[in-house]
Amino acid sequence: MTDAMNVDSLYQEIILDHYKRPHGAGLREPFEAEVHHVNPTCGDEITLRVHLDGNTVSDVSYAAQGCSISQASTSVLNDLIVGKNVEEGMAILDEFNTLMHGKGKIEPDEDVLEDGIAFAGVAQFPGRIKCALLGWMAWKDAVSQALVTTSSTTGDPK
Amino acid sequence: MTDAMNVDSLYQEIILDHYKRPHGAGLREPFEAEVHHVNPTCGDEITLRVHLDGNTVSDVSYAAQGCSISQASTSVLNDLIVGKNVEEGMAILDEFNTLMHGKGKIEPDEDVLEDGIAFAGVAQFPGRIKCALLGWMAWKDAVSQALVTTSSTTGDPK
Amino acid sequence: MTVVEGTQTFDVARIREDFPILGRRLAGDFPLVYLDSANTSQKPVQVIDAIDDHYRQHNANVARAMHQLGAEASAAFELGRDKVAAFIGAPRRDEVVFAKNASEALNLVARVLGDSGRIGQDHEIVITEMEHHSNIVPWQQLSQRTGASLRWFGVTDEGRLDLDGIDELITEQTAVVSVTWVSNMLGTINPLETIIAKAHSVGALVVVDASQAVPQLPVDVAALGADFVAFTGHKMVGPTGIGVLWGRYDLLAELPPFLGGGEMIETVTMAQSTYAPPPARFEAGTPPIAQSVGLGAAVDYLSAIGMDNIAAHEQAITAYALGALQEIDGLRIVGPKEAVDRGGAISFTLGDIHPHDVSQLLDSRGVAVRAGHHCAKPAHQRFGVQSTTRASFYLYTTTAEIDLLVEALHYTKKYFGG
Amino acid sequence: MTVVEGTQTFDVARIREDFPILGRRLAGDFPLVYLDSANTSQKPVQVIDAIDDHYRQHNANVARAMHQLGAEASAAFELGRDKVAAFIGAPRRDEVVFAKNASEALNLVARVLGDSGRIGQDHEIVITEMEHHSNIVPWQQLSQRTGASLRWFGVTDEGRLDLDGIDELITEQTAVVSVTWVSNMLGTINPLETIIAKAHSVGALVVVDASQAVPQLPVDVAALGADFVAFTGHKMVGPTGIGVLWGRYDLLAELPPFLGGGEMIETVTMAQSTYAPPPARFEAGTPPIAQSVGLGAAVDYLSAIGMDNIAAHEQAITAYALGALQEIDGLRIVGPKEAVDRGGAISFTLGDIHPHDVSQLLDSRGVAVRAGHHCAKPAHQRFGVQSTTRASFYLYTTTAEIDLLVEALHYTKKYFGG
Ligand SMILES: Cc1ncc(COP(=O)(O)O)c(C=O)c1O
Ligand SMILES: Cc1ncc(COP(=O)(O)O)c(C=O)c1O
Repeated sequence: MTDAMNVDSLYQEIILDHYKRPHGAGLREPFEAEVHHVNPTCGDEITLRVHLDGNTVSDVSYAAQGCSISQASTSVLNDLIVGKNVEEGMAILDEFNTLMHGKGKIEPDEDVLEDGIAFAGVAQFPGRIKCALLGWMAWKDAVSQALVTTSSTTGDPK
Repeated sequence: MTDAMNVDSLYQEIILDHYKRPHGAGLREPFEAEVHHVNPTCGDEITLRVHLDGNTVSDVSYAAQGCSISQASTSVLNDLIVGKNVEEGMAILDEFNTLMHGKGKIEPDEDVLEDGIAFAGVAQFPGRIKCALLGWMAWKDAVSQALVTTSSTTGDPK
Repeated sequence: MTVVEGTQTFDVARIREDFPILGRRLAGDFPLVYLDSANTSQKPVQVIDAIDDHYRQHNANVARAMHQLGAEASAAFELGRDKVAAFIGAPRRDEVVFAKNASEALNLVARVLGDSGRIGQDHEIVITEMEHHSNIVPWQQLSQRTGASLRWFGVTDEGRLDLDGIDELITEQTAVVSVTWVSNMLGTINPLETIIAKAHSVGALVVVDASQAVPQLPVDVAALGADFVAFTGHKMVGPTGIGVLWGRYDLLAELPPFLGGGEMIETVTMAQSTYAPPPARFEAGTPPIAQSVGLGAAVDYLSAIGMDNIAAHEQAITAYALGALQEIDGLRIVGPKEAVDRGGAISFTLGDIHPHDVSQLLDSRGVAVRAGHHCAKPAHQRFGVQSTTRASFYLYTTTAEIDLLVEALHYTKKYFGG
Repeated sequence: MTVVEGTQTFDVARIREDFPILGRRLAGDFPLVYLDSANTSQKPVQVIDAIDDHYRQHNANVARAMHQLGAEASAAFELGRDKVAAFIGAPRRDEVVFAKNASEALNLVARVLGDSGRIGQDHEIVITEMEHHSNIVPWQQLSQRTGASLRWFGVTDEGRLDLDGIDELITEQTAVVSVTWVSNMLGTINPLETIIAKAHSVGALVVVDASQAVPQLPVDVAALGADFVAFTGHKMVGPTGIGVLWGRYDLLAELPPFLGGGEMIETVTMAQSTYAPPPARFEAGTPPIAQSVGLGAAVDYLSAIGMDNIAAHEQAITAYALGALQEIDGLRIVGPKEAVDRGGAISFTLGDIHPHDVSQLLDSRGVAVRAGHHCAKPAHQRFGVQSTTRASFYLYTTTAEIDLLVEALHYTKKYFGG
């Protein structure tokens, strides 16, 4: 395990770029659901909003306090998810989640994860997996809530 | 430690004799205090009464359920204490207590402890010290209560 | 004897080599005959070495530490949880809560059920007369705190639960039924299926004290269907200082925390806190890290031998011992006399020789048994005895050791002129 | 440097040889630089071997077992209590209650004070803003259960307790004051004397969280004069799975039990139970036996070196580190900046590099520190930070390790382009 733990495999250039210039940061209107998630270990926090347009995720906006990994991964999430429909988004989340728990043994699919493949190295740092997933878990939670809201308004979210 | 742990040094003839024919067993009247003590480890129990005549312990009566060591030691207590005054009784208790906690390194004083010297071997069996002291602790408790009772009746127990 | 020892699958002599203490000689140069495993089990080198290695090479605090040692310690600690979860067939690893022992696990359930408001003065709590004090006192305390009444199953003359009145005992008022799987005193294995079905039919929760079951029987908590199951590491060749509460996830997720402190929180301000999901919610403070590593090694050890084999060995040894003991004049077994639905704890009286004296004489021959009430005073009272002598067995117990026990009991009788 | 290392009385190089883990090499073949001792300490062979030997040769359950192994295990377990009692200057050995960690010890006090009826809705509980969550959440829970209100001391900009309002804070309504001796985040050593005198003058009880004090300072609970003192084994070169609550005997003797079960009872019937005197009353179930043996070995180890020497070393290392760290541009220490009334935990921020990233970079050079809120969210909030990086020291820490820390921090800054 220790051999593979090269810090440069964690802090890929792409990650540091997203960290310094996060895509889609800030809280915007309109939104159907807003959630607040905390990483209990370190206290990192994120407030995240989801705006659905029918079944399409038309915006994911957020305000976060956190480390490079959590900030960058939420930025990548914004890139990947906005404009997709909910099922596609969930599939991407699954792919990202699997990569994170793959202990560094999974080859990421660049077609699906795009910049997200830079997070492959995180899987070798168990202490940082929660950081990488903070925004994604918040999104999952928010989108579930948004589906309930919109379905109760429209009768059918699809 | 293990070398000295000969079971015959525990079960002295004198102890087995007292066990089979305990002196002063049974609950009698009159009495100024009655206590009930339990050895929480094994559940052994004793009910013990003290009758004071002024400052003299004129009776110690008891009903006990317990092992050979606890039964024999209460029988010896009855021999040693009845007829003595409270201070003398407490001094004997101290002597017996010291012997029990002496880890087998204390030479008992036969003039004070009489048959009680047979318990010297118990000190090497830490699990049995509580057995040997059950009746004695009950007596100490009872006599303290009896002193309060008689002092509140007579104004001065001495 | 060949049934028990030296078979292909279960080689007691081979197993004994793993337990350094079994090579000990005691006073008078008697070899140790350890027949007190229901009290605590001995530990194989595999467990001792796992703990040793953890402290020497991987020690760090868990969860909170992100450095390499912290990652190693966290992984090792959580691997212990994975192993325990798999060992008992827990549907989810986060249903396994680490406590300090079985007693704390049982108290945890009683406290949080009370704190949750699920138990009030109109409710009833049902236990049994054969419980260990650790499954009596917490419910008495809960009953005192909430006003709920405490009721219990009686025990038959053979030492079985008396189920005759079950329909009067477990009713719509019953909020919780807490019962031991295997009695540590009588040895009885209880018909949990019947009790769980009845309890669930009236909407009551079921807590199972599996302290004597998990060490001896293949356990599948999902198949069992109880709501909570408690057991303790030191009785299953694991270390002291760790116990387990398994609970159904949806229940755990609903219940309030027990102890407050580090690791069980989500966020804390001076005025108020929110709490982490299970199992962290119930694990305040630094957990038993090295102990989880040790318990993980313990379940690995037991699994490698096979719980079916261990149960079969226990059954065979118990049958052998029940037979041999009952040949001793004046020896009276308190509990089922046949090795049917029965664990390996055998409590008995020997004429009117006090159990302290019996155990002392046995000890003088190297035979270690327990004397007293075995933390089951009500069960003793039920049988009109204040204390008993108890022999109990485990995977390393041999029939030769039972023979030594019998021999030492004859010696004891002679010693006290019986 | 010669002040700290290699003096006659205190030879760090010699001490380091006792700690096998300090010889470890990590990823990239960097030697371990363990600067996370406030989180948990490393263990010397003396402690590891004591535990090992206990399991190999003397393992049995305690109190209840009367055989030779039982006597050995009981003596070893109770000897651990004797040693801890002597180590902290407890007037009586039976004032030392074993818990599973400091968190349980603090919860125990909060629960039994509540259960005893001593705390009601007219009362106030006083804590401080610099407490560890384990000394906040139990009092929040107590306040919720009883209706008592929770109040707290604030913290000054320098990271000291703000005692200005002490007369308004601790009043006739105050039932209990619970305060940390040494902050695990700020490093502050608090003026307990003042607080205890004030609390006692209004009849309030005082609980001291000594989790960071007992490992580092000579402690004499009798001289201190508090009513309860809690600490934890794993931070004082002892094992995980054991904590200590010291309490004044007369108080312990008055308080109701906490957990119910084996060992804490006097007698049990199905309907009700009576309880043993302290410490047994508060130790339900099989206690942390091997852990008491390990903790006993730990206090022997610390005593042999001398707590005065350990405190002096901590002081010297802390002074050295405070000096060296403050030379780093952009590094901001949260807590007292001079080694006066200060323990050895130093929390800091480094420019706007997140503590996770700082600690990750340090870890890549073998330097193990902690990043996060260190279970002290309110103290972080007070200083307007969500998390910090913390370096903390112990008797085995060298100035050379501080130099490596500083070097690694410079590397970190460069890495993140700072
Ligand atoms: C000041 C303080 N109090 C309490 C605790 C809790 O100790 P434990 O985790 O062993 O319960 C700690 C350590 O984490 C601490 O530093
Ligand atoms: C049936 C039963 N329940 C509970 C316990 C308590 O276990 P522990 O002492 O580890 O808390 C025991 C063992 O003493 C037991 O045999």
